[in-house]
Amino acid sequence: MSHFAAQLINLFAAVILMLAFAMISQRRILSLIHLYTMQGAALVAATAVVGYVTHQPHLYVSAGLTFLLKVVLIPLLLHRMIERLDVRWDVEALINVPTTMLIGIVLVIFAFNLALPISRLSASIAGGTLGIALACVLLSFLMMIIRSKAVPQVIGFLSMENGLFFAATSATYGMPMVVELGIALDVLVGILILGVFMFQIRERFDSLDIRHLEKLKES
Amino acid sequence: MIPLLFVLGVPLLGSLVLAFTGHRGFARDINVGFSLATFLAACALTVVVISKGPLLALNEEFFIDPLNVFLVALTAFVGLTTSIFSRPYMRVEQDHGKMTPARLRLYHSMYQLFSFTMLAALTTNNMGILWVAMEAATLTTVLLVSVYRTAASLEAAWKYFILCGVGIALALFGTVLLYMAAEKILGAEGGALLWTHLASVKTRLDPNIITLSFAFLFIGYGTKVGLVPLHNWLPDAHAEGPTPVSAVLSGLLLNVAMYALLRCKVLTDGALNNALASQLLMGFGLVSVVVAAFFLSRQKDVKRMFAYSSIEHMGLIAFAFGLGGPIANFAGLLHMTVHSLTKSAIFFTVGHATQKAGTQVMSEIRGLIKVSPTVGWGMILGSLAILGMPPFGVFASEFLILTTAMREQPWATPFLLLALGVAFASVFSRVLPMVFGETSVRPLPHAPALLPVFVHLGLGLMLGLYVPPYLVGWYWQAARMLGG
Amino acid sequence: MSGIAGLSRWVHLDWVLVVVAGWLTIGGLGVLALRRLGWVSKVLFPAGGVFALLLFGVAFGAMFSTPEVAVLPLGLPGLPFHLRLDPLAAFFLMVIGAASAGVSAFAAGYFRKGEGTPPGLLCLEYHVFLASMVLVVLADDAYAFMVVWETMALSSFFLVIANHRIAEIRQAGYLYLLVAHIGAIGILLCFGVLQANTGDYTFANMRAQHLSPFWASVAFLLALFGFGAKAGIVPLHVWLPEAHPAAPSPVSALMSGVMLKTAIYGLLRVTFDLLPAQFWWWGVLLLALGLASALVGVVFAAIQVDMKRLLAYSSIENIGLVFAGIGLAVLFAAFGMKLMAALALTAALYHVASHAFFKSLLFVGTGAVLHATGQRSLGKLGGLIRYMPWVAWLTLVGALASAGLPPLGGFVSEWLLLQSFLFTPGLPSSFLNMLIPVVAALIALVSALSGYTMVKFFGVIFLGQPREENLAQAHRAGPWERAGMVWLALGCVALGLLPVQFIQLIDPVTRQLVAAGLGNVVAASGWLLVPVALERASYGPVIFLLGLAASFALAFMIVRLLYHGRLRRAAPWDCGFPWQNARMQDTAEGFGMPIRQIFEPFFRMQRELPSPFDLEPHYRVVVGDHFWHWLYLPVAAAVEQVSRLIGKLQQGRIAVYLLYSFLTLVGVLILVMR
Amino acid sequence: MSILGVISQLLEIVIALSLAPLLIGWVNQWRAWLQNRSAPGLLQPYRVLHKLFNKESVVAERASPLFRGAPYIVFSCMLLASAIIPTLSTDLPLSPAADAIALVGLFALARVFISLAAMDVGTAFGSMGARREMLIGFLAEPALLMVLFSASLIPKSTSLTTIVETLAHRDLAIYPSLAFAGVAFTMISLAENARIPIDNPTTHLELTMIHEALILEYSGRHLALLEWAASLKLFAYSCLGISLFFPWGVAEAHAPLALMLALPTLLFKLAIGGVLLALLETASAKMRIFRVPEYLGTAFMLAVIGVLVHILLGV
Repeated sequence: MSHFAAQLINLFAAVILMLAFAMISQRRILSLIHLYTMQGAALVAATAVVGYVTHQPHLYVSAGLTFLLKVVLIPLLLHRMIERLDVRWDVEALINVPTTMLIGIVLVIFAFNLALPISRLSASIAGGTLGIALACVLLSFLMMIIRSKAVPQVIGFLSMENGLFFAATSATYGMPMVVELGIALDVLVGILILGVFMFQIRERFDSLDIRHLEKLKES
Repeated sequence: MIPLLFVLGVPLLGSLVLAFTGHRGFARDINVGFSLATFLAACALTVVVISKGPLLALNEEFFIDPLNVFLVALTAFVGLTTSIFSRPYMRVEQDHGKMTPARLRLYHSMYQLFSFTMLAALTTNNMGILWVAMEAATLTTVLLVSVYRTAASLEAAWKYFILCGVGIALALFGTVLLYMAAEKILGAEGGALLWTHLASVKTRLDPNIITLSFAFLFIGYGTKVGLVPLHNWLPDAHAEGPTPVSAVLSGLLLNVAMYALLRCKVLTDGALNNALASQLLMGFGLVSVVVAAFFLSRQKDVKRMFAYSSIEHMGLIAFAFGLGGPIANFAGLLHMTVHSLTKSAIFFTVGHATQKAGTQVMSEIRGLIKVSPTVGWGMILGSLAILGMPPFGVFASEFLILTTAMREQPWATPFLLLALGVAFASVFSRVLPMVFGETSVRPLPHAPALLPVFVHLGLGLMLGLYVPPYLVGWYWQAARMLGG
Repeated sequence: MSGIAGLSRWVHLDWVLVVVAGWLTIGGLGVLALRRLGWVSKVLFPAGGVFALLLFGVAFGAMFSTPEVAVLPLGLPGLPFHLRLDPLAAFFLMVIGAASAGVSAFAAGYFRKGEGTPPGLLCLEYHVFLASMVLVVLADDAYAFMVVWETMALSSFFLVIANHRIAEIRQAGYLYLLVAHIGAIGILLCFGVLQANTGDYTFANMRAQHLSPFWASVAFLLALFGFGAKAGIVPLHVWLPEAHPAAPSPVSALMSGVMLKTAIYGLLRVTFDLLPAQFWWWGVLLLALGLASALVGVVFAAIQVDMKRLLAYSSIENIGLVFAGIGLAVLFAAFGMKLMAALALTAALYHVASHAFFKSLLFVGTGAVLHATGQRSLGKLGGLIRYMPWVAWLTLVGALASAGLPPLGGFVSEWLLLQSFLFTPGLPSSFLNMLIPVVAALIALVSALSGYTMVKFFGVIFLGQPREENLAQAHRAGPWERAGMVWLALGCVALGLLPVQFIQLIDPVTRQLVAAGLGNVVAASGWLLVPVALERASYGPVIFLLGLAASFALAFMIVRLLYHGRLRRAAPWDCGFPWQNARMQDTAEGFGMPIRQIFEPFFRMQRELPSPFDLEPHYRVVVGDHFWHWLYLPVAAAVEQVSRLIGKLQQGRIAVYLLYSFLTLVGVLILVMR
Repeated sequence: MSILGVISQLLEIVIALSLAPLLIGWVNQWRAWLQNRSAPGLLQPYRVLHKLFNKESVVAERASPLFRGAPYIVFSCMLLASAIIPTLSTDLPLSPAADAIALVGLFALARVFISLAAMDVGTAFGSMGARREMLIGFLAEPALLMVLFSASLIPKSTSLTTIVETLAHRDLAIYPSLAFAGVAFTMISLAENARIPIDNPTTHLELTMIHEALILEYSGRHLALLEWAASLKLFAYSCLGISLFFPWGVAEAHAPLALMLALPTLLFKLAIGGVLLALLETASAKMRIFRVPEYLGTAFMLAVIGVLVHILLGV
């Protein structure tokens, strides 16, 4: 049973990782948001399964919270935002896709190697997931680096948060409740502030290309 | 217990109140009032801790020991003086039309919220909450930095947000790993993230996980500390925000981040009995000192320059804690104190100076001493103090750090010598003409609040010549707790 | 311990502290009366002078008493300020007290018109400066030493930029404080080595440590760097001729006459007192640096056209001589030749004392001239002996002493120094024996050159015809100024005439440092100065002076008795060219020309020679210092270069910043996962 | 000090005072003969001094007391110098007061004062002369010091009497260092006494004169004193050279007979020296002022080499 569950969790983990890759390669903001939503969904599912296996009710709560936040609220906000700012098309990335993919693969291997010693002695049902979570974090990081517009950067930031959540749930059956709440609050506030910012940036520079934000420098 | 509630409650309440009344004329005074109340509460808390020893409260969610109680007191104090300083400053900004009522509301309310988050971060016993508070502090300061809504301030705030957000996220990963390591021993109940519990079992934590987790925590909180090369947000954020914010950023937030780092270092040292944490701190500290010194030598904007000086000093502090040993730890704590006092004092004078001159470009600020001698003397003395001139306190800690390093890590001293020399040359060559010589600046309608400046400098001077015994007690206990 | 119970039980140290406290109080009073010039100059400065005299007396008493210690409740936790008054300290206290007494008296008359900074503030800085110098000498732990050392630098810096409206003065002050600070860091690291990781910074503990030769040498080199930077040793001297002239004259006097000596003190303290043993190559290094400084100093002094700069360079020269003496002492001490070491050390200390007097005297003299005429450039002075005779004659005393002429103070130290050189053959290393005579020759050359310089200095300022019309209005120096100068001049004369007595004063110091002294030998032969033995060398300044006076009188008698005293005043002979005017006298440049020619390689000259055809020909020569171009500018350029490179790290792109974080993360992960 | 010492001291002073002008006269006579001119009388210098003393002295209006005092100071310096140089006896009460270094200092003192006096009136020539005098001085002084050093290294003493005693009364030893020192000393004393090839004592051609330019403003008794001082200086230098390099016949302490003998010996040696000086002056031509540094630098180097040689051979 738990064996099956473990496989299930590993499956979700794989899905999340795959979505992260998809995000890197994806160019259209709209579909980026969709991918992000899916990732959130997968995360929710994973959390729920873990909760079911380990009989930990507070994981259900956390799953619900995540659902609200990452599957409903944030995607909604993002959709609103891009409609208001009408930035649907985002073609330019700083590095072309294949290269990015290669780097991504290297990162995944690196992450797995890092997590290996830990996974080996991790008592939790799906030890391998930590490596995947780490890989997600690194991939989202990469995405933030290579995207030259504000919105994708933010999405990268959020998916990084997803990776973290996944690590928290899969590796440790979730953080203590109070922490979870705090984190969720922070994320929410953060995304709100980011939204406000993007409007302001937009009205200042009438573009969301963060290459406008390169005035402050040493030279 | 009760004072603790006040320490945390007063600023929270203040932020609520000011969120509505922050634009009124009396808001400035309310701001000061709340800060004063916080400071008094902090003093009470300090007294309690000194008399009764470390304090656990609210089913162990909060923990006050010598290490953080003096930071709490310091934070409350600088918060108070900064609020005093910001009264005339904000009035002038209003006159110049840079602050609309809405922004004033935001500013005042966020100012209180910011001090709340810092105090929470300092007093909490829960590594998770510590992370939450740090993130919250980031968010509030992002709003404070961007309060002018100018292009530059937006850019600065954006960079600040993204870089620190990412950094903090990594710190969260580290925290998760820490929890993962802890729950094997402490069980999945809430206790597993409480620092006191962790510290009690730190030797049994799994080294592999802790190593990985410290790496992430180091990068995460190190970003907030402003260690090179994670520092890039810092000069922008300092230079573009309102000066009171620069003062608290340099004087307090960096300290809090360093505090978080120290808490993690203690656990890590306990878990893996090797010098990993120390080496990381020492290496990054040294790099920060040197690089920041060279950055200093090419600054044109006064606030930016002193921001880099903050990076340099944070590097020095990190180096000191990396050195370890009772003397170096003591020196590091002392340096945290005097740096935040002196640096905030400098920012006060800089704030007045820039308002007088109407620019932050140093080459256009001349002969302050002629227009208002007090500001001029404040700036020159402050700069000399921050550059490590006795008898100011910064020198005391630098003395201890350098002399210890000379025998512990001789290889590092040439770099320190070089860096300190370059820093002195750069900063002093710019401050001197700003203060002396023929003047270009005009007096202001509102008298500047220079009491904070000279109180801070006076305290810095005192710490250079005479450290009160109870303070010494704190420092020594704290140093011991850091595993001296 | 200093018992503060009943004046009877007060020891010398307590009185010294009283002096310090007094000075600080005076400074405070000055701040209270910020702009009341009369009160500050006519009451506070004389009071400071009185305290200086008190200090002089106390230190004199302390020379022969056992070391006294005290602990002030200041400083770091576990490290209060330790103070110690031993012969070495007492000697330098004497110098400080004596010199500053004269300077303070002069200053009372000097600050008549405000010099940018309000007089009250000047008074504060001035007296803090004095107090910090005293404490430097007293300090007995590293922290106290560093604090007062830097306070000294800081207060003198503010004094230097007293007239901060002038950009050059600000620049000079900046350079000064920069070099001082970097040097201070060097000293700090030296203490870091000396405390040998015990965490105990008292000098007592440092004395107890036994350092390995390597660490001892490191400590010595760091100390040499730090104190050399303060003393203005080549190549760290460039700040000195900028900063000393920039200050108000009494301050220049203190800086050149007294503050430089604190650097000497520090070097002696570290080399002989704190370090267990000396190595011979330290001595060679000191000798080489000392001679280089002496030569560079005097050669540059000879070509200066600004009277205060001239004196500043001559300070470099004198400090160089002192260093040479110390180097010789180290050499002897390293080879265990105690008595010779004592001789060399005595010479050095004697020169310290006499330089303190004559250099302060000369500087305040230039101060009086500056006030009377408003001119600093030698090219615009001349003939002042007729308008300000007091200043002229007193300055002459200083000039002769500085030129190292018998029977004045400068000569005695030079004499002792040469004596100690003469006795060197007998060192175990033949290479050193070959080195010594060359060194002696150089020292002789330097002293002769200083004679040249002083003739130029005095002659161009005070003799000849006034080179400007307004000089005729030059007013005489006031009573305070005269009093100060008289005191200092008396010092020069006394040092010249009573070497035996003064060497007996120095004796305890040398006994403390090299465990040998000349006191007994010298005392044995009465008024005659006999360092070793009568048949080896002897010098009797008093007899010398009497001989001169006698033959003077004799000549006078002969002339007046056998002949007459008729005298007729007439116009000077114009060599048949009746249109001679003041401009035809030798200018300062002209007087320096031979030196410029002979020592050409020392200078970096840019000439502007007029072509024979242009109608208003003008000649210009700018003389620069090689060290500036070879050492300082390259360093500055290197820093500039590096910072430009580092600046490229941060060119504003958030993606790049994120990349930094990312790479750092990956790097650290790889690092920790090894 | 013995009574004999006092006597010999006084004797020395008297002899110096009285014979110095004679030496000048002697040298001038020989120069004249060598340049086959008809020579002035041997006593000519005395007549000149007498005449000058009788004249009233004319002083520039601007002149300060320094100007009038300088001749006396210079004169007394030279007198003291010739008093402490052991020519007749090595038992001189005054000589402990000033050793070799002090002797150099004494000459320097005189030089400084005469130069200052020359600058006092403020004529173009006065200051020019002062500069040139000091130029020669700062090169000659260390050289002379080195010469004395190489001599004083032999007995390890700077006291002139000890040196002379050792040189005179130790069984004859050859000191190669003294050879160098001797040459250097000759060159120096030519320069110091304003002799050809450095300076021409008889010239008044403005651009070439050095010593004459210094005393251009002096007249009457002041000039007389200066001339007398100059002759004393020459006398002192000659005596110094003699007692360093040909010291034989100088009386030791408590040897009245030797003292009796010492005087004729000295006179004989002085006579020879004078002739040699005249010869040198006739044989050589005056050099340009700008070549003086090279000349004196050579002397300086020779003297230093002398010292080095002494240490090298370790004699």
